Amino acid sequence: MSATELLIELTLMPLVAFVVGMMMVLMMRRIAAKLQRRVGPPFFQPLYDIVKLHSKRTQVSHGLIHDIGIVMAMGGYIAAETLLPVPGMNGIAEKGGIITLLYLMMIPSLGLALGVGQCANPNGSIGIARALTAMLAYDIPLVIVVFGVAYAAGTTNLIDIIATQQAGGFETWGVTQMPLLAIAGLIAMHASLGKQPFEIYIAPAEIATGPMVEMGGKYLGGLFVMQCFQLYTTAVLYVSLFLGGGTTWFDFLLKSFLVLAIPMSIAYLFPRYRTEDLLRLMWKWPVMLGLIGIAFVI
Amino acid sequence: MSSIKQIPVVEAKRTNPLARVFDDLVRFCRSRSLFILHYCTGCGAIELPPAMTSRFDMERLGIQPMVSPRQADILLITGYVSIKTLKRVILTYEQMGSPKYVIGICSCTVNGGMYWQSYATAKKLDEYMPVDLYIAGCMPRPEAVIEGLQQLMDRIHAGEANSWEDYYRNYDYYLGNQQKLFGEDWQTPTDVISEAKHYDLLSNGTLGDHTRLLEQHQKPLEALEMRLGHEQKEPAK
Amino acid sequence: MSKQITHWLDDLLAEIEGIVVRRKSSRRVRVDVPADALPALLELLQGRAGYIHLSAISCVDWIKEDEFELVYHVWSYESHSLVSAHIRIAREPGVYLSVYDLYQPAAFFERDIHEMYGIHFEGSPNMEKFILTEWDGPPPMRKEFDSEAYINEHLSWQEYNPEWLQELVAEGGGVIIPPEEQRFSQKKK
Amino acid sequence: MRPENYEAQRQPPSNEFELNFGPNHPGIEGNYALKVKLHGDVVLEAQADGGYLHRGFEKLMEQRLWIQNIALVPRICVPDPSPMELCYSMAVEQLCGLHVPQRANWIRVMQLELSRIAAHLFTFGGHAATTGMYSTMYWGVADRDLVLDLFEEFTGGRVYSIYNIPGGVRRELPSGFLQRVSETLDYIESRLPDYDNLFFKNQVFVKRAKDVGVMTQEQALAWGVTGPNLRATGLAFDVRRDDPYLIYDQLEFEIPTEESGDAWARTLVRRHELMESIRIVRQVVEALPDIHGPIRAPIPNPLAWNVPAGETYTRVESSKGELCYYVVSDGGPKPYRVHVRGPSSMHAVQVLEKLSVGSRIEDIAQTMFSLDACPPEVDR
Amino acid sequence: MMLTLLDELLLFSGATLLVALFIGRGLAAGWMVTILYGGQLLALLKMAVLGYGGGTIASSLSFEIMGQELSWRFDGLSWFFALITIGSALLSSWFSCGAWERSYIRQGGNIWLFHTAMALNVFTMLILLASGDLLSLFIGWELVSWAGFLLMVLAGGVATSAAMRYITYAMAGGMAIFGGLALIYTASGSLQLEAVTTAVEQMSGAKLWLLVILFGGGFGVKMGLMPFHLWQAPAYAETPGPGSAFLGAISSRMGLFAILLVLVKLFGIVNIESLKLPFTPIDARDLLAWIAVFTIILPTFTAMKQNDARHLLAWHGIGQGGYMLLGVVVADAMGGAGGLLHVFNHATYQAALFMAVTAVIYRTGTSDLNKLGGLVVRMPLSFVVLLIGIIGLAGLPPMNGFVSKWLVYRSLLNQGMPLLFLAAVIGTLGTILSVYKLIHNIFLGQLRVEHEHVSEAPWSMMIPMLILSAIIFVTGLLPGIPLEWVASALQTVGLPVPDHTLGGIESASGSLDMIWVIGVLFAGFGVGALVFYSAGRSKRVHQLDNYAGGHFLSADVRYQYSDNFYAGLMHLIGGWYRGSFLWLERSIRSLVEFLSLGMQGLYRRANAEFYLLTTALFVIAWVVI
Repeated sequence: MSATELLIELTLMPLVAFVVGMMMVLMMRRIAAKLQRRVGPPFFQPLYDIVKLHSKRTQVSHGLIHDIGIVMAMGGYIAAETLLPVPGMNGIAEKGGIITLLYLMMIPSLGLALGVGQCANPNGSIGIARALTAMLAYDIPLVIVVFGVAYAAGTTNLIDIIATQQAGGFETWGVTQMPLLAIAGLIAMHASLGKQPFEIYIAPAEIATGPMVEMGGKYLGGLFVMQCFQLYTTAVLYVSLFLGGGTTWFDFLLKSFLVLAIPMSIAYLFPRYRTEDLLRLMWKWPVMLGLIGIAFVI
Repeated sequence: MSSIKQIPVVEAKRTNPLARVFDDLVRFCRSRSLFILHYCTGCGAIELPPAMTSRFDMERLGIQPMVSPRQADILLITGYVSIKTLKRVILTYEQMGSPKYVIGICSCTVNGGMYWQSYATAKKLDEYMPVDLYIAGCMPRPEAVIEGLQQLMDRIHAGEANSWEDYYRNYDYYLGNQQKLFGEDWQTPTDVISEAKHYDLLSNGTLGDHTRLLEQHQKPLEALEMRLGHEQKEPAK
Repeated sequence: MSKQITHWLDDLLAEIEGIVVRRKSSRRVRVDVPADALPALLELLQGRAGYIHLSAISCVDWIKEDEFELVYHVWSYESHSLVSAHIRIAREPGVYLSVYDLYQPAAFFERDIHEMYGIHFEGSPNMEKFILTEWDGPPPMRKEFDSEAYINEHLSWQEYNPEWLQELVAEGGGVIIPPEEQRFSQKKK
Repeated sequence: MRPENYEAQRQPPSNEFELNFGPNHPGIEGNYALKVKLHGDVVLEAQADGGYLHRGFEKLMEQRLWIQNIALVPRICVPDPSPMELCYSMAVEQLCGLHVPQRANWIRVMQLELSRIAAHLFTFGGHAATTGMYSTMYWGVADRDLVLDLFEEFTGGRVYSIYNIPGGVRRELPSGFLQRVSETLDYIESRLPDYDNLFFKNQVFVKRAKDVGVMTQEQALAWGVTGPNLRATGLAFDVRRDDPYLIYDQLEFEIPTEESGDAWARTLVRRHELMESIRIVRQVVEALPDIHGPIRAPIPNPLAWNVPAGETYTRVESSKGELCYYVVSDGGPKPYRVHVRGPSSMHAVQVLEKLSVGSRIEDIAQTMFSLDACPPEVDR
Repeated sequence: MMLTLLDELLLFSGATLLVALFIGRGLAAGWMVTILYGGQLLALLKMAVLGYGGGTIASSLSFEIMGQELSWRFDGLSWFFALITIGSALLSSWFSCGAWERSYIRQGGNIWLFHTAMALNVFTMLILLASGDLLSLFIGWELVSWAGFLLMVLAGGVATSAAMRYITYAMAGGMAIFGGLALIYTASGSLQLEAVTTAVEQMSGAKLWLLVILFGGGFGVKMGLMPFHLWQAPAYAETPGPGSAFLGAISSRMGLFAILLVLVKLFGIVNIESLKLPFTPIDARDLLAWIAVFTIILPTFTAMKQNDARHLLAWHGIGQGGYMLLGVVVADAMGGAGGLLHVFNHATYQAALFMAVTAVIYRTGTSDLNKLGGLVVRMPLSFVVLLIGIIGLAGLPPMNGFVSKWLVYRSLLNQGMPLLFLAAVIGTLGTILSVYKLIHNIFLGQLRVEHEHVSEAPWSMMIPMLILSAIIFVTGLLPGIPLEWVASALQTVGLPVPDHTLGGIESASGSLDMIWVIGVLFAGFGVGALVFYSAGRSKRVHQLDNYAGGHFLSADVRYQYSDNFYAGLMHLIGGWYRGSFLWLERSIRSLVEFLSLGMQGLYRRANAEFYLLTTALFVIAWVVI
């Protein structure tokens, strides 16, 4: 592959991720609206929000780290997108593999944690403490799942993982080969999205939206962008691990949206857990399912 | 009739058509995405949940409630503001990010409403902060609130909702009224004057007798800038 | 409520000296006692008659008599009746005993009366301001506090004089009353 | 008098930190504040801070005519204003010795119970929202709006109806109104299973709300807790039954209780009360067509109405608990003294402070909303 | 006699020690010692060929004691460890010169003893690393133990008791090693390294088990493996700043070196794997792996509860040791490389972290995490160093810790060890949590009023920290550099070597190229920054201009959320901190005390016949068994 092609891919992949991510945000808000018997926001609402937030005159900052945190939050995901193969574009997926991808996906939240930390707001700090705790909760089933998939495929290279799944059609998909892992992965994915009942770190009534408390203007805008990326990355990762990636853009996007619609439809029917209940849940069922799943794989 | 002189808005110098398109886009997005601050200052707040929830669903207009003043664009003063609340309202208003809009809901914000005799409520909201829009009524129905918000959206789109600039341009006037009510040593943590400088909105009305009084009384709360110097004095033992 | 209980309550209350009992309805009893007998009365009511619920403490400022009237409303969940014990204390210095040790809800009412009337309750757990923490005027509920004067001094009103009204006035119509006349018409009489 | 202090030289060396809940906080009902001192996420000390909604009602009422105050009183409690009007009207009626016609009493009961339904729907919504369950809030508030539509139709005001006046009610019911009332009740009743599934039987919610803000019956009695909060500790006390007013002694209704005294029990009591209120309104709807007569006793010229001197203490069961008015007249055109004892003056201050201590940061909001504390009642 | 390169190095090191010993009180002593460390480093670099697959360099020094030949030599493994030792000594010593030294003296510290102890530590460690047979290994081991004790005991007070605890453990460990040596000697009649191989061949399973336990336990004590980890954290934490940086960086890795040398190189992982635990499917290698994993998890989660920055870091030092052992025990190409690379990486970031914390202590006088906060605006460079350090410690890209942990994970994945993998990840997640607490409570959050006049640490402290940060980043970007040395060390101990490039690892089952990953990451940051900074200038505000539920914040109130930082987590796992190991330690101690009391009583009371009887009984028992 020529350097130009690679460069184009590396540029396109985050861009596509952002656009699709905005549509996912829209879908999320529309699903919420439907469940709450509302109309929901207009089609371009996520874009309006992001443009508006970036165009605010006041950009209140508590210091350089506050800025850098947002940059890291956006940049980490932009980098992560290039490791996530999509139909027709592999980016640098073979250079990193899935473990690196998982680690890169942590960088945004840790960057955000730094930024929030500098805001000197106890609400934000509590939010971050809870967010990290939630990460501890859902990453354990997630790594079990990733281990299982990578072990079954014999590689950590996402391109190969997708290729093995696509080899034999539906029968070789991860979800048919490793249904238990797929279920555990879905739960872990739901938790990683931070929606109810796992929404412990936003919790407006408890800690007044936690990490977002001092974020306004482009800072909040950065978080909105990050949310687009987050939804996209999570959904696409799941599709790549269990639903055989995508051969065409159409089925790829269809799978991604459908897979994301599952946690979204559940989320608005639940209150949030307490932190320890979340931990207990995540460490019990998905871990158990995942380990049994791995036992089948090995 | 506001007693503040309207400062003539200088026409934008940009003639680049692309820039105009961009400005228009920005204004459009601003008008289509409004975050309301979740602050129930008074009894009118009871009509906001209906306006936001399933029946009237403000989200279809791009209006969402937000918790922290940093995130919000609109400060809805829902009804009377007691003096204790007014302090918080001003604090919150100054913490909000510009462009910000204030909507006075309920008659009480216009003129004290039925609490005109009350020693505890402020009567005239626009003495203390610039108000973009009043929605009168006691209390206005959700439809009226939404109608008012739509008017505000139109004005934002037209680029007319600039009351927030007025706060910086006439800070002395607003500060004076605040000092009259809260006492001379009144100070919010936000340094409005330096912000006015930051936004290039410093004008004749920004500084005056009242800001001088503020400077006498205040403990300056300058931002804690990063300091690289090593040769500072040793930590106090 | 049977007659027996009524008599029993009357007998019980008769133990207090200087008491005047008036039965207003089957469930309402008004009791007037001297100020120093109130703790004993409340103790009696709470301990022996089951009046365990302090519904409210009301304060009335009888400025002409130069007295505060404190009314303790206590309710019995057993006999379903409410006793209102009235006492009067001197306006100056305005000090009375707290009944917090008998009734915990008294803490709020006494605190409230303290900031609204300036009556100090000895032994109340918290006499700090609650509602008027940022108020430096006199206790506002006292009759001598003139809130209208205070408002005139500190606050101002919107002038309502829209163009259409001006036009109307110019044509000889419309009704324009200056705000001060409009609002304080009662006072000027 | 200054709320802020920017001039400290040192900070306390302790490991505790302070967090301000409110006044601008979604975990606080209305404009109210709770200052908490925390260690980790456990509250060590909680201090309620009210007065943000203080308007000096009691002072204002002394300055206005008896009839003018009718417009003022509902504003004391925004989510549930009707009992305020009624309580004040009853006080004036007692002072004047006015005899209220039966039909007016029945209509008043209907208004009160509809108001209770609206308030309870709102409260569930609030409690649900504090736990992150926004769908219940969206539904609850939207369904409450239908009740407000009824209010609008027969009183003219969605929220503040100003419908009860001393002597009776302000106007006759519109034609076909009772039909619409029962339709709305049918609708709300048909929604209740949905609420149950979504909210009351939701295991996550039950887990969240159980054992939060627990008070025993002894504590509740000692702290002056009333209303649903008291009933949630197992004491079946209701002013409507035990100190009846209007025509409640002619109606059939149960007093639901729960034993555990926690946030869950309190919300569950409200949910059962909602059913009882629907039952009461149905009885009224059934009986009202047969009760004829005036809706208002004649009153003197309201602008020159000197209410005879005297004092009275009226009690009403509002949706939050025991609501009392102590009204003193010196025979003049204005009340000499009106003291409003809102139920929340106990719940939002002492009880909330006491229940918060030792609880966790995530439960403060739940405690407040499950107590259904209404700050304007406290601040007045 | 020709001086070999190793002789040069040892001489240099000895000279450093002498200089510190004799002119250590002088003003410029610190600088002089530092320069000499630099000289040692140069001498070591002259042996660089060792790091790139060279053979061994013997010392011309050798003895014969009691028929045992004592010799010293350097190979790839020794060189790798020596590089870390001297590098961390150089930077720690540099750090200690100047400002820190002055404040240390002002606070009544003995700077002479400090420099001497440091130099002694380095010297003894080099001797240990150079040991050419088991006896010299043992001698070096004891020397290192006592030298470490000297450094730990420096601060006095709490440090003394921590050091006493350390030396108790170390002596017990030394006894175990001595026992092991005796076993080997009886089996093969020699203490040369080759003797072990012969001994292993001759021995029965049970004896081999005993040997593994004795050596593993003995060396494990130094490494702080479970259950011998209790001494380490307080001992390292209470050592004066640069000392703890040095100790944290390398000291306990001597245990790993010895394990590599004896258990891996001489026993061979295969032999260890053949040792089955009776009645279970577990073999000795699994046992070691599980010990490693528990060493990762438990100390990491203990670290999370620490309220003192130094203790927190020291506990992490124990936990990270687990990764090294885990990688080595997995013993495939990636695992071995990961484990050894982690030694290097850990040394860099741990030293940087301890130095950053020491800088904070230097400026504020405390390392109590509840009494700090918001210092980023006053000590931004220290913040950057700490940030880079914790990213490395947490094993996140783009710092070097990521590479070594990635290797360990990959080896576990390749070998199909899900539980170990999971446990390793849990350790990493726990590390992330606990290091965020560290950086948040020191540098982020509310700046305390009394710290408003604090300033950045002086350059004499800053430069070594920045150098370390640069190393952390560069070896993260180009892990090929240290991997080359690691490869050489792996060859020495007979472990397979992974295919490595400058940017990482080549593998058919998924490779890693840090240059790309970091390149993309920074490109992402760049794009993010472009979006972010194109959106209008920020206005900085004071920390009291903050959302507090609409309230006014005041300067006299503490708003910093620091204590019990992960309260929600602790509601679940708080009850799991039972202090079982402390309990174990205490009960063993009281048992020993009780026994010794009993012995005292015996000595005081009993008569000669009794002694005779007991001795006879013991002898009979011994013979019978």
